[in-house]
Amino acid sequence: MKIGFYPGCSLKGTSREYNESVQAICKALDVELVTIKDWNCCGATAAHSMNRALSLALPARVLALAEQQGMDEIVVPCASCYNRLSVTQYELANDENLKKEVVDAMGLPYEGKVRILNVIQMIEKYLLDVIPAKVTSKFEHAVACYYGCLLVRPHKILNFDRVEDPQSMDRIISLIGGTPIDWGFKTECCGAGLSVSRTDLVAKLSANIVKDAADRGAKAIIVACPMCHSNLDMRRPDINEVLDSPIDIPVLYITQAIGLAIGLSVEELGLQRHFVKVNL
Amino acid sequence: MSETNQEFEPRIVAFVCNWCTYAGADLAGTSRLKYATNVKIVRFPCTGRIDFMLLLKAFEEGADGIIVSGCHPNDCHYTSGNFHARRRWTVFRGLLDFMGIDVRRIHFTWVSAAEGAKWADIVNETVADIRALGPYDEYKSIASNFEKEAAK
Amino acid sequence: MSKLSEKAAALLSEGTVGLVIGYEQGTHGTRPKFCRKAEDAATLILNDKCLNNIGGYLTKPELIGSGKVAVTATLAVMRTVVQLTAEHQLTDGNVIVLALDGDEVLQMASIDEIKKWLAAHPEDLSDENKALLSKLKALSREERWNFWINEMNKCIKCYACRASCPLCYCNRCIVEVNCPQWIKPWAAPLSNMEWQINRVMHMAGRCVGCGACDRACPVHIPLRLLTISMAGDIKEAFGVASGTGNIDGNVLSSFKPDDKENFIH
Amino acid sequence: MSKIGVFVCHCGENIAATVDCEKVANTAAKFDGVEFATDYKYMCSDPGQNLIKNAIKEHHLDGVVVASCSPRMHEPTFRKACSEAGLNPFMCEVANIREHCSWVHEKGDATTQKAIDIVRGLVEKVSRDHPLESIHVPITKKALVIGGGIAGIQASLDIANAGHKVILIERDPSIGGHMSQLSETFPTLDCSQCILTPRMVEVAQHPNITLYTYAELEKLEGFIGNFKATIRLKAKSIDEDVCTGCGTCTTKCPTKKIPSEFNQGLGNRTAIYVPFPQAVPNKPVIDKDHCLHYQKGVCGLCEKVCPTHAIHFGQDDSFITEDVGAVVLATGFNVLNTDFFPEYGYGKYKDVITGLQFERLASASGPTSGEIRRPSDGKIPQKIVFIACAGSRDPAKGIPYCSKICCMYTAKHAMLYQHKVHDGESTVFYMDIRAAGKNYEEFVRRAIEEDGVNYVRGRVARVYEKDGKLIVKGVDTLLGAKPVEIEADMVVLATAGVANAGAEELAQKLHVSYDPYHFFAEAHPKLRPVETNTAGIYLAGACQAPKDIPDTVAAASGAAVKVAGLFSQPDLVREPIIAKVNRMPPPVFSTCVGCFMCETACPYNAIEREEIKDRRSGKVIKTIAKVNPGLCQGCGTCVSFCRSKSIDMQGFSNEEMFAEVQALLED
Amino acid sequence: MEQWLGSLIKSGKRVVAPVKHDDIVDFAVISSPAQVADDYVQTRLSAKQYVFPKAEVLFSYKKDGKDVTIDDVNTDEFPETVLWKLHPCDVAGLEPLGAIFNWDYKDSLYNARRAKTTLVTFACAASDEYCFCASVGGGPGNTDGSDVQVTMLPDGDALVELISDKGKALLTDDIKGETSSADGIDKEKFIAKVEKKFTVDEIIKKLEGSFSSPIWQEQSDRCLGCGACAYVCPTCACFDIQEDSHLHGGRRVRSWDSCGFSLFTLHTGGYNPRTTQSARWRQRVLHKFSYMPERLHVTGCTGCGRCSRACPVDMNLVEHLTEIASHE
Repeated sequence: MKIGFYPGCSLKGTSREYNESVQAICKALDVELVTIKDWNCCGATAAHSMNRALSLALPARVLALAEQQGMDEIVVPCASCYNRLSVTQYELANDENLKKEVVDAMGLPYEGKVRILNVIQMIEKYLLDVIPAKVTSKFEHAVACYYGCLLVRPHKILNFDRVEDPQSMDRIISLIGGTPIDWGFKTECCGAGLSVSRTDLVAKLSANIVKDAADRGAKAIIVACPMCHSNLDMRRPDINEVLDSPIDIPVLYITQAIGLAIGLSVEELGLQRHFVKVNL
Repeated sequence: MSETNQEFEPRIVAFVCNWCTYAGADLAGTSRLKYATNVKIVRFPCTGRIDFMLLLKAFEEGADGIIVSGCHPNDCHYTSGNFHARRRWTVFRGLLDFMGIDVRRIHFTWVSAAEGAKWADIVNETVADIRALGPYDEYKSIASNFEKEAAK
Repeated sequence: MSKLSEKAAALLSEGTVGLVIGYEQGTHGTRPKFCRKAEDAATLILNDKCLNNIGGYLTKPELIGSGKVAVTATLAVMRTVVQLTAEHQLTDGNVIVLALDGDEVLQMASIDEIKKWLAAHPEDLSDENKALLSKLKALSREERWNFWINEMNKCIKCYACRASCPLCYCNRCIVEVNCPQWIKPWAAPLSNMEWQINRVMHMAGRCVGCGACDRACPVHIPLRLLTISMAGDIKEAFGVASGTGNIDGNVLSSFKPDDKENFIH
Repeated sequence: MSKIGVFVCHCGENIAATVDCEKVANTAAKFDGVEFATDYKYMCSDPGQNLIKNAIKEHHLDGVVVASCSPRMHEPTFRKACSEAGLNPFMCEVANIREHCSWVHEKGDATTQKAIDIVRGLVEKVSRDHPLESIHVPITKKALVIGGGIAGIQASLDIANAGHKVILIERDPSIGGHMSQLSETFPTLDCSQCILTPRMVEVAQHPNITLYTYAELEKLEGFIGNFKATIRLKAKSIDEDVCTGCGTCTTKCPTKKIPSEFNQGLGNRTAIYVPFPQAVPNKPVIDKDHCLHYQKGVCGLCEKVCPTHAIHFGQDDSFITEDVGAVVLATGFNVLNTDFFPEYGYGKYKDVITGLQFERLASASGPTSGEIRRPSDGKIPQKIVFIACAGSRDPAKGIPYCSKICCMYTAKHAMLYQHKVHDGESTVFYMDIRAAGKNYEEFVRRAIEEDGVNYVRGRVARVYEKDGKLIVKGVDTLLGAKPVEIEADMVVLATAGVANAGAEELAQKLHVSYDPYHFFAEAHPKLRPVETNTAGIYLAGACQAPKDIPDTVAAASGAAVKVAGLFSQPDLVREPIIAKVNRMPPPVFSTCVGCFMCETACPYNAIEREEIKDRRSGKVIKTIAKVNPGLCQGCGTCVSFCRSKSIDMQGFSNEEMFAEVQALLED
Repeated sequence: MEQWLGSLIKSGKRVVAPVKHDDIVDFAVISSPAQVADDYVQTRLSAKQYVFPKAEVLFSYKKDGKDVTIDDVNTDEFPETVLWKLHPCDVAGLEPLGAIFNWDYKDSLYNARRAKTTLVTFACAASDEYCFCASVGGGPGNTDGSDVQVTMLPDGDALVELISDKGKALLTDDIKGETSSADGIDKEKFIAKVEKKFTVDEIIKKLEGSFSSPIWQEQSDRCLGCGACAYVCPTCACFDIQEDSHLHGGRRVRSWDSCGFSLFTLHTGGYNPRTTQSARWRQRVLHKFSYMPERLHVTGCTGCGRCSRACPVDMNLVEHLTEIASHE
């Protein structure tokens, strides 16, 4: 089965292990990822906080390239890219002259018919009945699934899962043998882009998340967004400073959890790259 | 109608509904708004009651322009009279235009009981438009003869 | 005897129907044929040359009596039966429709059956009509006015258009109303135009597009263009197809709150 | 028509300033058919009206045109004057030469000529008018009230006390509605049962009121004064005459775990049950869906123990029809459940409850006998949070309107909580406090100042459960949007008031229009709030929009007086400006061809089908349209639609409008 | 011939001739000889409209308040008219028409127009299956009623018979020079042949006592009840009187009517003596072939076949008449 693939900058940079785990499980579950040729950066938070036209032109170009290369569906693992591509498609579909303006700017024909899936949607759509058969060592751990903000909001545009208490990752975790815990910080903010400019705030916000997960007995936190992962994992030293006692539960991508369950190695999944040691 | 300073004085009849536009015209009166004398009002209980043949009769009797107005959609005193009227006008106007009758001379609009000023503007605006279009001789001239050429 | 004649003769001899209305060969083309006895059915024919709309006879009680009637139906006649039933002029099941599928005779006794058959055999506008329509619409307003007033000048008010139309079944037509005299009944260019405007407006959403009015006109005024143009306007403005037996009311006696209104300002 | 009188009014200076009234009168005198024309300073004054009356008598006028102000002003005045002089009032028309002429044009020939044209138009119209008699529609002096809440009770009592018979139907086993579920009521804190139960008993015992509970309206036909209601009496499986209400059956019934609707699911009830102690009628019904006998064909204990053998298994729904003259809709409202709110846990947390559930907790007849106890573990909550505007004023959730009563009952709940749990701490998150009724503001101030309820102005973003506590994450906008986090024991949502279930189907049964939120639409929001656009059908209480008890009772009495007003005359007199199908001698009978497209055009369903039968054979010759004079409101949509011009309208007939248009364009 | 026609036009008289537009040939006022149509069998409408117009004003009146002034139609204003290239069956129609318009009330308008009309007929060069003039006492070369009859000869010449003095007056001097004697030309050779199917007397005989015969129903089942046959017929003289009223005055208008219409015989009281189409068809045939011969001693049909050609449902008159002739 073939599907378009848009990695985005994070998967080539700080979250290489997310890219490795996605490639690994797709190969294992014979899903062929066809990367969009000559893809460009989606502009993420930087673009849409600086220049609206740019923040729409960049993702629009990606979608235009996908259309040109005959893709009618693409998977976008990074939550931020998924969010920007979907919002752009929505806004151009509802504003004719905006669409004209963007199409003129990028010089590529654009229809906006490509279906955009985040990694959870892709798994739910194609792999739910394939995975159980491939599970070799059950992922028997109590984990806290953390969705963050960009995966589920704005609901009107993304229309993905429940806004306040999402269940999609929880379902996948229980599918591979894990027990997702019920906790209150599933969609609370981790500090996101303030990671560099206001690390203290990120520490405080992420500390709440990590503490609540640990208090409720979670052995790991499952995420599907490079930004969430870096704040909860890379900033763990700053988090532990804020907390009265350090917490060392690891942070895994959903694709890594699946990878472990279907027997892939630590190196294939890039688990060795994490700051908080993964010793499940 | 006395053609005073040689300027063409159009004769316009207005078919209006009693609950909204007629009351709107009353309001224009009580607010002493001034508008042209060319328009004469015919009161109907509702725009649903306006028969499309009356518009043709008005042209035949010598009208140069017609205003047809009633309550805004959802305001109708009888809940749906104006909705029916709107459909009737759409179909009738399309047929007239196809047969070459000058639909620019028929001004369809909604005027509520509170829009006295809008009524005055519409009257003045329609009078100016029809004055620009000139008398509707095309229709009136053949109204009474039996052969197209031989006007008896 | 063709299969059709046999079927008609059978219906008559069994007494299921008192009358079979069909077509027979006339001086030039075909013409309506009324069979009251089995042997009358011998000369029945049904092909695409049968152009009169014999559906119009179904609303004449003095002609068809009160019993059941069979009619050999072209697609236009079927649409007529559906529309007349929707307008409470025929009771469903009282008219047996005989249709030809190749040379097989089909007997349809319910409106739903007819509707299914019509859905399977859509009839679109002929190219000639489409061409004429677009030619006319391309003209300027003055040119269209001159075109139509010239055509209307030819009219002699013989009302063959009204008589041949199956949906003109009023027992007193508006043109016979003299208090007030809506339309002057004598032949004059303007009163002829007002007569056609009224006749066509009364066809809004009802015309089954059989072209009988156009063919009946002794002075060959292209009347079908008027109903075709209006049917196009209605489809585009309200999405309602004309003459499809819409039971919850005529297009002008029903409405949607969000109907289009681009000319009301 | 040959003798028309034209009376031109100066209206002091209002008309005379720009219109030469004398010239108008003189010109009118020469019109064909005009017998007498004059002008006078004030036509609407008594001398002016006497001028008309005398002229009618003197010149035997059979038509009058008064050229004066707008007919919307003095048409009734002049028509009354004409009828007093013996002329049929509908032979009098008013020509508007003030608002539409003198006031809006400058002085000059054109203005006077326009006035003349307007008068000529109306003269031609009058000359084609016909004398019309008012329509008399017989009225059945019996009312149907649908819904047995306080609105239905109040309306029924007022109509019954006005001496008319009332049929009151309620779909639950007992009347009382939501008010019977309340503990105390704002702003006086008097117990709701104490003020409601006497009214419920009064209804049950009132000679003029016939009460059917566990009953729903199946169908309503007819029109104002002549409705025929078909009512479905759902099978109670109890013979009410024989049952004494002793309650043995309800105690013996083995299935005890059915969530009680009356207690909003907080308490349980048996399969054969009486909803609440003070229920009227105080007789049980069998809930077929949960009764073991009906479901599995076993048990039947209640039948065995019943001393008077009142239990009748296998009883079917029955139907009764009632002729009524008016219908009062009093079907009330409902509140949203907690599962409507994702941010408050999708209804998953037991201790997040609605205001109505709090009422049950606080009510002495409730599951906790009045003690405030958490549904999860029954503990008394030390910290309680009330969230106002839960769902209301929230366009994103599709409920943009304010539900009007929540601010008040939230303050009441907080006050009751503080009275019952002295050391408890209660917080109310609010956006704005809407306490606009009498003594309402004082009531809320008392809750804040005397009972120490902590009011925080801000929205609650999320509620989630942790270690048995409910973490309420809110904000205090008055302290610079400082985040507020409370570890509460219980959270009460003041959820939005919405239309009752089935409101849309009921509205369609009665051809009553309703708004996008399925509240019934009133005829006019300000001037006719208790009437609907369908003549003879009235609205009372929250079925029209969320209302507190005082407004509901007021609206119920309003609706009742409308009914009593309708029933006070011998019959219903209506203006004869209605449509009529033409009738002719046989063999044609009418030019109507029975296509009945007018039926679909009429917004009031006033078109009926009339079968013309052959007098000898009884065979139906033709079926033609007939206008019901009781229902037709005279909009004329059918008249201008009718292809064969078989329907015409009295007062605005085709001939009259045609003549008026011709006359107006006369050069 | 063109020269003669040209001079007639220049003489200021109103010259009416068959003109072809689209696919129909009809009489119209011509301004040049070129307009005259040829190679057609029959015009769609008859020339009746020039003596009995489809709509004409009987009188008009003005209202000023209560007093009314009436003014009649000034018949002098009717134009002198030459009806060029009629067929013998058109001219034959004017005789029954005139008989009805002068039966008891002498219709001044009709007679005025008739007097100012000169009839130039052309013998029929062609006929079709609808023509049956021969069966009703007429013929392709019949000259009754014509002022002048022209028979076109193959070499472009024409045999001109001047029949009435009005016809003689038509031949102006400059044209006279061009003529030569016509004896020895056998007219029959150059005109169409029309087969004789029955005689009027046979029809009259058969129609006696046929009032309640079933034949009317059999023949007229398909008749739709429009007015086409009556309006194209050269001999139908029925008219309706209507009012063209406005406030300031109006006109009384006479316009064609047809016994085929259902409401033609509707009484004010609502009773209609002829309710079925077969009764109306019977009336049409009996009026022309029974009542008129008996009362006015003229046959109400010239056999031109226009009604059969114009009928939407092919009510072919000659077919029906042959059927009647061979009935019982």
